[in-house]
Amino acid sequence: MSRVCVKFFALFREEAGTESTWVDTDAANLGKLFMEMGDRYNLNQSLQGVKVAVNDEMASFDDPVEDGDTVLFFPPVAGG
Amino acid sequence: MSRVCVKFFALFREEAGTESTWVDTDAANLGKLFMEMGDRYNLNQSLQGVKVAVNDEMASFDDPVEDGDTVLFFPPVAGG
Amino acid sequence: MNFSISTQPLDSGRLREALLRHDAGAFVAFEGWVRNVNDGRSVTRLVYEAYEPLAVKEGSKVLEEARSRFGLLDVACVHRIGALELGDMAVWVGVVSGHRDAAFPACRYVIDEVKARVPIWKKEHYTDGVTGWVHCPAEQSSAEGAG
Amino acid sequence: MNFSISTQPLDSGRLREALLRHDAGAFVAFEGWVRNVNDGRSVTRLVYEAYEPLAVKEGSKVLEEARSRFGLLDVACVHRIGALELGDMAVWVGVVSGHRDAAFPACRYVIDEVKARVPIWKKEHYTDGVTGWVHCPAEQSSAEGAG
Repeated sequence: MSRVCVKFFALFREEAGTESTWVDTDAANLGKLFMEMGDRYNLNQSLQGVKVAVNDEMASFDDPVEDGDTVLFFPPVAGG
Repeated sequence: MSRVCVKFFALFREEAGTESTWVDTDAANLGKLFMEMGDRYNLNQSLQGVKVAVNDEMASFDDPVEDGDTVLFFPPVAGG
Repeated sequence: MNFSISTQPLDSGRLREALLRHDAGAFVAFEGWVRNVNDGRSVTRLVYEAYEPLAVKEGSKVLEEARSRFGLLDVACVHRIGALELGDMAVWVGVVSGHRDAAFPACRYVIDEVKARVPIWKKEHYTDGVTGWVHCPAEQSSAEGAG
Repeated sequence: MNFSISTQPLDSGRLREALLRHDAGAFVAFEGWVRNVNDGRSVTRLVYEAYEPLAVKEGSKVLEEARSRFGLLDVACVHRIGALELGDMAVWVGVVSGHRDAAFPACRYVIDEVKARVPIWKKEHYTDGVTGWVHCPAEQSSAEGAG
């Protein structure tokens, strides 16, 4: 069981109704954590181009969840 | 025999030592007129991209020489 | 070489001035402006948000890629965030090189990569009162909102 | 849509401002600057001359071609003539369109065609006191002098 801080941005923040939350999770990797959060907060999980970052570094959904991490979920970007 | 006003620009003006001159010519077309002027004024005739205009319209070296024309000889352009 | 996020209106004159130099022959700039229409819907304003720590990191990476790939003398990009009105500049890219052959594709590279990779999001407000987040891959034409 | 020849320094801020509009999403500008070196020779200044009646005619044709070929909302170009110092802007091109896919190649088209077709000539002054007219086709790299 890991305890992580999860932060939501843009569309995800609005869908979740919160900017960030502490989560106790058994998720094996960041992808599984995203699905967990998606189910709990009704996030649109079908979007193409969702990205994840950990402790202010871009990460992969295959990366493991480490206790104490700050995990950021980014909906598809649209700058410009 | 036609009487035309010939004008030189940039490099050609410096080579000819004059901006414009009146010329009596039997040249059948503007290309022949350019060779005539090139010989008389020591113009660099080997340059690629020399252009000719008549009465402020771009013209072709195959076009005939008409009495009263103002003929402009342009060395290769280099804007920008 | 500088990538930044700004909450203030962008001043292309000042941004350009910072890039002036005597060994450069070509300067190419791109600006993304807020359009009054996107995907056939009337837009009244846009709100941009960024996650600044990672936006600056990823944006700077894009500029360094452009510099080395195209042999640029300098390159800079600023993205504005917050509420923008019609006609406002959302993003500015400036590229400086010896010749134009490098400057054009480099400028295009920067704006393409910034749009695709830098964590910035755009919410459109339409004349009918509805709002919507613009999502590039799912709604391709929307991705072109401001340029 | 406007092509002009100017004996005064070019002001990219004012030129850009004239193109602002609410139905545009993309703006691309090109500037050609006087470099301190061309073809390996140190340049101290440049003198441009134009045959203005035909330069304006041919330049306007180029802009109209770009507008219709790329579906632009607007496009403008100004070329400066006279004696220019290092760092001075010799030419400015500004292109406005709905999306950037049109603006980049259109801007490139304008500067390429202007350099190739518009009756403007450039005389370089080198540090050794020598001067030379730049001739594009014979000395390809020279053609790239300012951009």
